[in-house]
Amino acid sequence: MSKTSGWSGVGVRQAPVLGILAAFAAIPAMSQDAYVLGVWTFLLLNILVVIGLDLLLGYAGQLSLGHGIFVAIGAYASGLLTTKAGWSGWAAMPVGTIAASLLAAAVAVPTLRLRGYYLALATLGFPVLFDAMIRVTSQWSGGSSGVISIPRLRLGGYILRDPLVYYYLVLGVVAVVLIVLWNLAGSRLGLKLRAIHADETAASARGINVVFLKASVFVASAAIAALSGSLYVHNVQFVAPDTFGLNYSLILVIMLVVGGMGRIWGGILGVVLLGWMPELLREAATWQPVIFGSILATIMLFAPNGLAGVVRRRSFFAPVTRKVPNTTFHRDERVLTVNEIEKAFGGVQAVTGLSFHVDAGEIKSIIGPNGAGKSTALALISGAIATDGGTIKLCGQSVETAPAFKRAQLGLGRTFQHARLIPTLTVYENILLGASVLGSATQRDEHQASHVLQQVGLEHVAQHYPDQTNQYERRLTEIGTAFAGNPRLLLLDEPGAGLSSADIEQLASLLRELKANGRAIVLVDHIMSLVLPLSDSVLVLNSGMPIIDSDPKTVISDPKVRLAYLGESGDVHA
Amino acid sequence: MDWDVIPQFLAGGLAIGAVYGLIGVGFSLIYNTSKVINFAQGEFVVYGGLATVSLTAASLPTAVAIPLSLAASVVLGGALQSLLSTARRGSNELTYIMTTIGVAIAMQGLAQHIWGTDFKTFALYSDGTIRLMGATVNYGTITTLLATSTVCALLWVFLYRTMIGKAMRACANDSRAAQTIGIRPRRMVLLAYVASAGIGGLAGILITPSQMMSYDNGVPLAIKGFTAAIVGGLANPFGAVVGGVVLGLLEGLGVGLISSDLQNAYAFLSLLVILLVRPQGLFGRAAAGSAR
Amino acid sequence: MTKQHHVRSARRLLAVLGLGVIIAQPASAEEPYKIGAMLDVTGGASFLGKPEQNAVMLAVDEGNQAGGIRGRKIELMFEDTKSTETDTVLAARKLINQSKVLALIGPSRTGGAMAAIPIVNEAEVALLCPVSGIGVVQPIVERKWVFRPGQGGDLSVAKVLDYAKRAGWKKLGILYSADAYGEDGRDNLRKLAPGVGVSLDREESFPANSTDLKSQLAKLKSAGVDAIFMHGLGAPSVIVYKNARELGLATPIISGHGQANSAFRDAVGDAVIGQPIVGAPVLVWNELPNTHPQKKAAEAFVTKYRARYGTAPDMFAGIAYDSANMVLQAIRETNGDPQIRDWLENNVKNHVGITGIFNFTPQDHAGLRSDALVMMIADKDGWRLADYEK
Amino acid sequence: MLDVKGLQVRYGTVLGVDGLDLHVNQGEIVVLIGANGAGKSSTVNAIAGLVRPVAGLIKFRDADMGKLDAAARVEHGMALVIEGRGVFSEMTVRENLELGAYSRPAIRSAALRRAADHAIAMFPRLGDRFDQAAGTLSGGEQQMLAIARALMSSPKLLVLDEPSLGLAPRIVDEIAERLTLLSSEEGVTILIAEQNASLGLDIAKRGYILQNGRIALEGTAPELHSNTDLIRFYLGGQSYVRT
Repeated sequence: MSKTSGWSGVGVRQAPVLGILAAFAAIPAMSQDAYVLGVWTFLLLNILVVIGLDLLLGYAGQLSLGHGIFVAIGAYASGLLTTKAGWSGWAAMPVGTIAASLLAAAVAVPTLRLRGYYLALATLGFPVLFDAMIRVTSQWSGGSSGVISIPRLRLGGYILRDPLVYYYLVLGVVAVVLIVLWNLAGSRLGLKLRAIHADETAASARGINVVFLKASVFVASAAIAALSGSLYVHNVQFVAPDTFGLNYSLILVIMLVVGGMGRIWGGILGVVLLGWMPELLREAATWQPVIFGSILATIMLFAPNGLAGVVRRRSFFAPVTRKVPNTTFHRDERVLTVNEIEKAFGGVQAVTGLSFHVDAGEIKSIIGPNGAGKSTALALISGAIATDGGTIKLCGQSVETAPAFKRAQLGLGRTFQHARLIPTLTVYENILLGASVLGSATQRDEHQASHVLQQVGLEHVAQHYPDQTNQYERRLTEIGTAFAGNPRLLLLDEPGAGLSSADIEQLASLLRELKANGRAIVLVDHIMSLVLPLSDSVLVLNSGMPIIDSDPKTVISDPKVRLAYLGESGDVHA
Repeated sequence: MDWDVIPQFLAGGLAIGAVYGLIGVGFSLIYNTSKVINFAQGEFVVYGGLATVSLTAASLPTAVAIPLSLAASVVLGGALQSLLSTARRGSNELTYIMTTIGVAIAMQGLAQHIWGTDFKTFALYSDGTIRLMGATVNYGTITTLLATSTVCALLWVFLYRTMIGKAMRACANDSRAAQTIGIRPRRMVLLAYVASAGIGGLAGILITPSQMMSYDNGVPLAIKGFTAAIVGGLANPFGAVVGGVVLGLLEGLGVGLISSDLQNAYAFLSLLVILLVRPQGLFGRAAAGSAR
Repeated sequence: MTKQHHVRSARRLLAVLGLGVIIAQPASAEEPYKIGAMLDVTGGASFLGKPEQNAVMLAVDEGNQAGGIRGRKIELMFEDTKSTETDTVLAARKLINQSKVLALIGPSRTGGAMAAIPIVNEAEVALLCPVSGIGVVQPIVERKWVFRPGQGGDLSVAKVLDYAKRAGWKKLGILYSADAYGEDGRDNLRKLAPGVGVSLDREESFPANSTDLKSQLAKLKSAGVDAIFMHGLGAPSVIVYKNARELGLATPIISGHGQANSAFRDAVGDAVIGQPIVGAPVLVWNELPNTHPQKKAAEAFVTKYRARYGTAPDMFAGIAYDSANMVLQAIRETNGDPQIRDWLENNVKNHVGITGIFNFTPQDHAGLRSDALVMMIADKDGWRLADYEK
Repeated sequence: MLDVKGLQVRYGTVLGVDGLDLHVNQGEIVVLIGANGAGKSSTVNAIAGLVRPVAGLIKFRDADMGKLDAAARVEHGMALVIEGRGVFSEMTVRENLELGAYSRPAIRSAALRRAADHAIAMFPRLGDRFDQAAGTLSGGEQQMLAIARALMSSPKLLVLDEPSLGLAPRIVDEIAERLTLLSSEEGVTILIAEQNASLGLDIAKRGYILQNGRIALEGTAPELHSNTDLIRFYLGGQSYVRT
């Protein structure tokens, strides 16, 4: 990364995380009491798990209710390999981490295909299954009584026994993981995860392999949790099956959501606050669960985004000024060929026998009354829904069975009827996400995104979040996001809806510019003042069937078109 | 293996399965009307059971104590709904789940104060058994099965034969459209909470005499009931009952034929299998879209 | 709120902020002797921890009413371990490092005790744990600082085997809870049964949330055992008896000492009548022959406990009470660790407590023998001492 | 009968409806024509109480609707058929119709049956499907069911949001015919929000053309019919009248 790429102030960007780490490093200066250090060590170990969980839940939006067992796997791997097989703790650590990763991958593959909280359901029973597994293998796993006399870690001949030394060891591990995750969260990968969290369909349309990313994040968070378990077990020297059971798993999630997920420091805040809360509530003694539960419910009701959610996220990314030349594509190349595609929803034929093609530098408009199947046609071409039949060729490749993100990577950009921007990303970040469609993390993307930002004239709102912009700006952001990845083909679903005539005029000139540098555009819109002057050809759909595909003049004078628009008594004359 | 003990395994599974099913019905009713997974559902079971223990211990006849306990559960259900309805904008499935977990923790803590930590029981039916197809079935099991069937029948009549029940289904189907014909979704949601709490309380009253009840039984019961609802299909309250029975039978057979070490694992193994092959549950409609 | 209270709160807050050490004051001669108790007062094992806490408080208050030790007060520093290992570790560290206690009592479960062992070993503070597992004091070279002053699973199993031999039962089955307590009982039975010529023919377990154990009982029955040893905790142990009666099971079911408390007896009702149970003499103190060494002590303890807390104490309360008294005596005789540990190891000889006669040696920190348990038979109201014990 | 003044509906920062005035007189059929996103749905949803406007007055039968929720407005005699029909797909046609009378709890079962018979007489196709789940009906049948269900509450004002959406012209004509009958024979006042200008203008007495959340044009049906701007509105041309 060069200095021009938004990393210009590495110090500034890393400042929050370095500040957090410095604060933790200073704690022993205030007290070296073994108890106090012990509490902070446990809190750091929890922080390690929670920031990994945050990556999964806060960024990728996937809930794991049994995350404690990954900690348990790390703990057991270290505990058993050191006590039963005589391994060194350092050697056992990666074994636990790998075991946890493998289990996570095995669970991720089936459950993360599905949308919603299926991972939460699948992981809910983990603590119970783990407990049962430990018990049936009690001959070598220690059963319910747990694993005892686990040796401490050694460095050469030195045993890491001193609480102060162990505190700094754990802090060192936390520091490494924290810095990696912090930069990851602030990288384009972080943007992609937030996009998945907000809208999986929109994320796929931007070339993001949603399932793979969700699974990777789950595996990573499991590995981090196992690491925490290893470090725990060499400190406490004992582990039992219920040490990291359901209660622990729930508390992890509680600490994260109370602190505020999707914000690394939110998780840290949650761990520290809830970790010290019992101490503050000592007078309340047995009322602690009541107070704890009430606080959790209250925070969730009144600050659904947790304590950190009160402050808006600050973006790491700012537009850069250097210009990049427009990518120009060869004209007259066939970009899209649609042949006889079909789609029915529960007996209703939404699209029937639709065929057309678009060349580079051509704008093809699809018009038709509401419910004619226009949006369905776009969804079929982009891969958001599967076709029932027919073929689709994109730049010569058959794509009818390819997932949406593959089609996006092959050069298909699209907008949605109702702008589907990622609300948790700024305007610039949304466009940058679109520019990173191929998954590359090069500076080129940032230059490209900045350039697109200029092209659509949104520099003044670059650092605004979508809800801080107006409808026109959002529409332009959406279009900018779609073509920032330099797609060969752009599918635009009603870009003019709700815009003023002046806005529409500007939109038209933007589309002309895109056409001029050789992009193929499929435009769906009702606004004829946008469609007719711009289009090379117009296809009219009615009740899912194409009724005419010709040049604009021919189309508007066709009686069938008037019939479709104005009903059977299409005898209205100008 | 001694095959003639299999009916005994099944009978044991059926009894607890029916209770899981009743708890699952509560999850289903609330989820369908308000899209909230209510993890405090198990606490209604605990409060229903323990309230009856206290009331009968205060020498109230069970015929009085049970309706009073049910009334208390119903009030708690209404209170929970009122609490959740104060949620701020930006709340989503997750924050509602966490809120109900918070409520469950607080209710459990409160239960500990009210009833202490010992497990408790009261007498509802006389001790006694009948032989049924090679199994010894106690009156508790028979009462539980009868009560579950009655609840199912009443629920069916309510949902399919009364206007207000139909309105509740309409609300679950399309709450916007329901508003346009004069249905107030908030009332339906309140009704769902009240009904779920009542059914949960009843489940508690049913199991306390034979299985004891203590302040911390709520979470494990909630998880089993929730699993039953998922297995049966969250969209269908009767599916939850079937799901519960399936879980119970699997547990009974698993303990009997495989190993009692894994008793709790069978339910979750079956949950994993269901999630793999039929994510919408046995009786759910295919609502879960596949991410492409 | 008193001024003292505010000072305490402020110090606690500062401790929270990591400033605890700055204002920690050096111990002066007038300072009270501090002993620490860390018990499972909340969480899964609260049914053990709560009576234990009551009993320790009773012992300390009695000590203070008697004028303290050498004119100095005894202060009980208490931490709740919430029935988790992590909180047990923290509680132990806190009591040792911050409260500077002279000795520790607790926690209530074997698992928690296991987690605390490395800490007391490193800090060299004596730990008396009222738990069941023998593993907390064996191997003794690694458990030098730990004492188990109660009736463990090993003693309970030995007592049951003795009873089985008297009754002429050759084949036993075990039904145990799927937790550390239950598995400890199973392991002890596996280990000890062959030595007395009894076979262990069938093992069945149940998780803590079991609601129906007829399947397990049916399998035990079909294995043709002479008697079933039930070594478990919680509500399922009640259900076992109800289920057994429903099945018309004629096989006797012998309870381990996990059931020797009033919660079990109240819940199980008539279903247990006639069944044998292993328990501490304190439960049937009024039936003990006058010559029984525990009779007087138990009577006094039960009376005081009942007067203060309104319920009868169980065996675990008795163990905790004995532990506290042994710690107080050790402090009286010595002046802090390591002398306390050494004193306990060498000077607890035929110490008559509530729960038994204690003997610690450098080789054995388990303290009691199986004569510290009695066999009881359930009747309509409670338990009666088995005839042969009288 | 219905009088809307200065209506504003906002979604986040976007104004969906921006100062709209319209009125519907007793017995009239009025059509509100507009393209997607023009604000038709927002307007009718605000009238029916499904969305809360940020400003404006809605008077219906001389009562201010501002404080009333959707259900209360139904009780007051207003029925909305929402865009996309909103039939209860998992319930039978019979149950859908019964629920239409939910706002009239006092209605006896005989009266309920009469009302249902009446509704079915209007849309005979529904009679054959009486015990079928509404989700299994065709789009046209669902639209008919939605209208029939709305009629079960004996509304004084029937509001329809895009009744022609996704339907074949033949079905659209059938529905238009029924609505005309409903108005002429039973005196039900009707407000239709439509993109399909023909359906609206064929049966309506008056119409409004909506653009960007404002009334761009208003007039009687014949006036609008002969207005070139309307054609431009659909089939191109650089500008059309904005008021």
